[in-house]
Amino acid sequence: MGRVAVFLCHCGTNIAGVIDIQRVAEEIRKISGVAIVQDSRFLCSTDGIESMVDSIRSSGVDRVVVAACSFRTHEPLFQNALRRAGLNPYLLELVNVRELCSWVHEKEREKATEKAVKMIRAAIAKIQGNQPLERRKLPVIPAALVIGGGIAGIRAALDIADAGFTVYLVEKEPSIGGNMARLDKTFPTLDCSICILGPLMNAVAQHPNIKLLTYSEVLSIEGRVGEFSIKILRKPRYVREDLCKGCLICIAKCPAKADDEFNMGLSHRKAIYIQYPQAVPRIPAIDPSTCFYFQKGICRACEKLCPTGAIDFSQRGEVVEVKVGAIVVATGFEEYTASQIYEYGYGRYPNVITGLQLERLVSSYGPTGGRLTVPRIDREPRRIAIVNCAGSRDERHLPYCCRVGCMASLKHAWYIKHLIPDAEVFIFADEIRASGKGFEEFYRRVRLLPGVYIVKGRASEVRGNPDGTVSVMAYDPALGHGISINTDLVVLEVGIVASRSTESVRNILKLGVVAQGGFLLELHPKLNPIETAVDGIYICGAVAGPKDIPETVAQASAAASKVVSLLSRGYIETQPYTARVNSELCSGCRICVTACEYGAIRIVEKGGRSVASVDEALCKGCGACVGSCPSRAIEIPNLGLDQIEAMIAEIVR
Amino acid sequence: MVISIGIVSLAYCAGCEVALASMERFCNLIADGVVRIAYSTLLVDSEKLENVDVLFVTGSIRTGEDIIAVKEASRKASKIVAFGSCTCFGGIPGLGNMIRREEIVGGVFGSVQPSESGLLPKLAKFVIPLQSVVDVNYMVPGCPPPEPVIEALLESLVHGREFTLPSVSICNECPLNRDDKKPVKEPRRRLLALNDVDVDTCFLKQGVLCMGPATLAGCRALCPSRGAPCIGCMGPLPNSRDQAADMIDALSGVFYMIEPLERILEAVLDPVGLLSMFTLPYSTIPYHRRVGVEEVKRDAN
Amino acid sequence: MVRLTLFTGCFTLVKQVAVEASILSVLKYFNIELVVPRSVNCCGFAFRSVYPSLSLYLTGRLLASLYDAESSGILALCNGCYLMLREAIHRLRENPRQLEFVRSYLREEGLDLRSIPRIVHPIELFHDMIGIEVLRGISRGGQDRNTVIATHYGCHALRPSTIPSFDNPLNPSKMERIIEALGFRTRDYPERLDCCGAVLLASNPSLAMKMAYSKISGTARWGFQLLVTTCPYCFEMLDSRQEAVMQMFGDEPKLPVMLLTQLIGLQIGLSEGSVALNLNLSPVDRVLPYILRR
Amino acid sequence: MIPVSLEPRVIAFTCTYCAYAAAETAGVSKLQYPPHIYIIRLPCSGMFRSYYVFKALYNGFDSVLWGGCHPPYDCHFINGNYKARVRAALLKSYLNQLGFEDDRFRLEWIAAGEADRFASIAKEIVKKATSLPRLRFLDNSEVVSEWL
Repeated sequence: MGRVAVFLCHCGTNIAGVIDIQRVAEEIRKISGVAIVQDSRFLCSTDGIESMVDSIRSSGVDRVVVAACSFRTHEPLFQNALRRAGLNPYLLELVNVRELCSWVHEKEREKATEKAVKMIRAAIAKIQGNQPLERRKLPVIPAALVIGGGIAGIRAALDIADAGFTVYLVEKEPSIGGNMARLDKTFPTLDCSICILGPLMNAVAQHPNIKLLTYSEVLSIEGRVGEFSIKILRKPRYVREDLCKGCLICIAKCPAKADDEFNMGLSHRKAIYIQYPQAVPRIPAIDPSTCFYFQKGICRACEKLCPTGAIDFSQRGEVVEVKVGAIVVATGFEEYTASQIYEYGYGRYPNVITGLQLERLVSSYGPTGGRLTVPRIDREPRRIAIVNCAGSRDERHLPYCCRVGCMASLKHAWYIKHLIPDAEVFIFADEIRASGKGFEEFYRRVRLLPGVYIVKGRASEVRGNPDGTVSVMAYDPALGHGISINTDLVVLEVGIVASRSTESVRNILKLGVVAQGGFLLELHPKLNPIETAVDGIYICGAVAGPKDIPETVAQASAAASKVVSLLSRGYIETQPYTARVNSELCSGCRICVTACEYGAIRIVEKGGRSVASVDEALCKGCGACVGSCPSRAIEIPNLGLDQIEAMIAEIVR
Repeated sequence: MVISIGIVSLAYCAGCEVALASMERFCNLIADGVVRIAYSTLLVDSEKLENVDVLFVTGSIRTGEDIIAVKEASRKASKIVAFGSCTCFGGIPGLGNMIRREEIVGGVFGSVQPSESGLLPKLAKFVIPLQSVVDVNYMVPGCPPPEPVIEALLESLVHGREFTLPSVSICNECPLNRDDKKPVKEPRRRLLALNDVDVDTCFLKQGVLCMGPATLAGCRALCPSRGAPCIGCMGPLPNSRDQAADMIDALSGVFYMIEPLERILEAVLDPVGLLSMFTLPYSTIPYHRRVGVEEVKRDAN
Repeated sequence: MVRLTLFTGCFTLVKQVAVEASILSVLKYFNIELVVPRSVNCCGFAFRSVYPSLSLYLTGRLLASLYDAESSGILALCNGCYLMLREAIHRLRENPRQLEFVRSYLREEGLDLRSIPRIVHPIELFHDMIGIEVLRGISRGGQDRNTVIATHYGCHALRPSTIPSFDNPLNPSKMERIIEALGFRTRDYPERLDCCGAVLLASNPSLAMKMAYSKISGTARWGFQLLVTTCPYCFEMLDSRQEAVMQMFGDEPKLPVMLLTQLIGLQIGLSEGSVALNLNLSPVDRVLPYILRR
Repeated sequence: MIPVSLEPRVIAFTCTYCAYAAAETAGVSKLQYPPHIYIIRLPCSGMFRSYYVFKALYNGFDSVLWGGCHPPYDCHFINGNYKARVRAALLKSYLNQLGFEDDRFRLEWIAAGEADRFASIAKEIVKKATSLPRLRFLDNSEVVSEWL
């Protein structure tokens, strides 16, 4: 049994005015194990601390109980006193007899005194189980991984790289650029999307600190903050990046065709292709599922024509391993599957398209070279309907707002009026949500365009007509009855969900996900929107929830600054209250693994048995594992199960 | 030297004796003359318990006569084995602690008061584990004790090796405990789920209550490895004090994403019966309030 | 041999006897035993919106009195009855208080809800219980394989989508597969899920007629040769009242309408009389040359 | 006056970041509540174990309070409160089946700023505990002594 020193603070009259300190001291002295009991008018004053240090030193006690005030304000001070007296600071127990006793029981002095005695007695019982603890410093590898090469990933990578750290930017497609590269213009300023994105893409390609890994996927991640080790699969391009000069002769001569994913299936590309003219890197990739050589064993036209001999059909996928200190996830969004919204007829009628398809149709490097036509019919539309909230704010599909559809619909109306000045555009919307910088102004500008009609009322159905046109039905509350508008083209402003690849990244990183849409869960929606439950992994852009470009860029820079501040400090400090496993008792039932939100617990082999093991760099000391361990094998030091039991028994005695 | 064994049976189903007698190793020991059953109302024809080397006690302490019998028998033995979960923890008869003894008798015999005739023993106030009456040398839990555990006990009795129970739970030896669990979204009632569970996947992972995490190992996961969730017959881990509390904690670590909470309660409709099926008299609160709790009125004046 | 309890519902008995006649003769062919219960009551549909608890009680009573341990389910011919039965099961399952309410009244009559039967819709019967393969087998050719047939499920067969039904409530496909198995063509059309108007017939007859007109004329413009349905109410609006509906809007009957069971009956070689085709009032004669095996 | 030995005893397990913070704020605001409630601080409600409740009741506490952060987002450790909630629900149904009143154990969400709420809960729970009878749990030896 340890020898305990008990210090009682009067706190002027704050404590002593209610609690009879002398009586408390008498009671406490009777307890076995208590070596000294000493009181002080203000324990936190210089005098108080000095006499405390002296008493600890001279009496040779090995545990200290202080009955005073809140641990929040005063624990560091008293811990420091213990340190100076040569004791480990975690052998201190601070009993808050001020906030929890004297201040709240001012009129019941007798009972408050009794309560204080019990509280101190419980602390003495508890502290017998305390052990000395240490904080540890762990190194941080000065490099970062950014997953996703859209605008969020590009911005984050550039910011981290500019601060002088190595960045690995992983993109699953052959080129970076993401969804922003698909856009023709951006709202509300209507500046050309690729014109502002292109320079950033080139900056990424040329940055000395950025290692660009396109056409690559993250396979596995191990380790912890400061020391992640990542395996990345580089899919074979069948074109050697070191030899290709980007002349693109190979593409011109390729005879095989495939659906163009970048143009949302509205046109065809070759089997050897770059996604779009501004692609970075400007190195083609061969799609083996359509290439004649891979399918039929003949052709090799590209190989024959390539002036640098860069085509290499024998390429294999290659796994590279990188080590980084922090990770940014920016895997972005994609449109909700529009064909699931059966009533809007997407997939059933060729003249029903999505917003992103319209972007490609009006883009100068899109399938029609910027001419707006009805797909597959190749006729210029005269009457166009834009259906807002397609799938969004709909319990059957996505209950949330996509946050960009309203402004996109206005932008799309503007595109149409710009390209076909006498066209009539009907926007079907419950309301237009224009709550951003310059948004309301843009709304007014588009609304005043002649031939743009905003119908207040959600479209209920899109119906085909025998003549090939489609009718949009809606209930117009202003008219009080249903309306039906005959149009040549319907644009669905489809809701957005986290990109498909997010799911696999999420499983690899063990990140949380929100209930709807597959977006990744932030640590706290208000105070920690960039951090995740896993230390050292940050999220930004649309993968964290629907958002527009400026918000995405701001978040990306925020994520980068979090990474930079972690990497530039160079080390992380563990907190001392990390869960510890008694592997004798641990049954390896994995319930703690499920309960731990920080991914800090893993099952390891030890002595021929599977037992839990805590990574102290990841453990936050919350005790969720302690609370759910049926084997009582895991404990937070100085908050042991027996210690708490001893407190219960002591108070009730 | 022949080791003589006496078996005293209390409130019991005879399963423990059957488990013992059906073990090949035990029969061989008898055939080889190493062990002799000196007394057992079920297994041998002997009228009186003489002095024996080892006394096996099976069944729960349910009646006053049980208490007297076990106390007397203990004087005639040098070692005492609490054999089976009924003896160690109260067992299934221990769930009788949910009802007062008068009500139990009334429920069975109606208005007839059989004990008044003196022919039937009177019930004890509530079921208690054996170690509350006599000092126990060996705790052998299980309903009935599984073969590996009996084997170890016999080894200890015959060869003097130390008899130790595992310190870990069923999960440690369960073949289904392979991959990390994820928070369960859909709890299911054990009986209703049995037709469509994947018998090759952890039951808890499928939302089915399995007592494995809070139950002592030793049976080599007999039930879970054969497609049935553990019901907890081996009792709590040695380090634990309460099987039900441990299981509630374990469930909360796996079920915490389930909404609404009623769905969990529907899946665990009879919490005492499911979580303390074998161990109620051994638990922290070992009985229903009206059985073992006296009320002291506070008078405000 | 599959045994099903038949629940015709009131409308079949008093107005659309063809529904019952055709299913009885068709199911004889498929060797399905139909048990006609001795006593039935209203399915409660009529009170659904005005007196919900009475309506639930009536449906509960129906479930109790139709209980038959030997039967594999209750075949509800009418979409309204089908809705009421599956909705009642849903509500009684979800809400123990309502269950107790219904049981307390049933107990007075010596009835109880013992187990929950499967509620079978005719489309489900043909698609899932008899099976597409069997239907493919009965169609031995002779019909014009270019005949395009429109399907009409009827709202209550599928919706509300929160209550489990036999098909996707917004994009059903089982009837289409049946039509294709019989050797005909079918395709999606915008009016496919539109309401026939029958439920409004009592409260707002002119709107009901308008809806029926929009359904019939809308379907007709896509060039279908026939429309097929199973529900007696829909059949009433689309077939029996077609002439009245069309005249009201200065048009004339143009869409042949048949029951699914009539179509199947003709395919298995039953006479027009035994599927009660003579009771159809829409111009079905036009389509007969295309679908009959002569 | 109630005899001292029969005065109510309530134990409160509180999480550091919400319920305990509220208790401290109540102190700073000098909100008065009865002194019969004892507060134990743990990092997070996810760490509260069921066994503590059984033990506390058996040892003689009249009532047990668990205080955690409001769901869904207040928990400092993401969702410890969700774990406490499931635990409390099961525990309550277990205790109810053993015949204990609802007021013997309760789980409350108390945000760090809700000092007055903490004080009023403390008042209420002590008041309820006073109206409940003090429990004396029979020991196993009392069963044995009836017969020997």
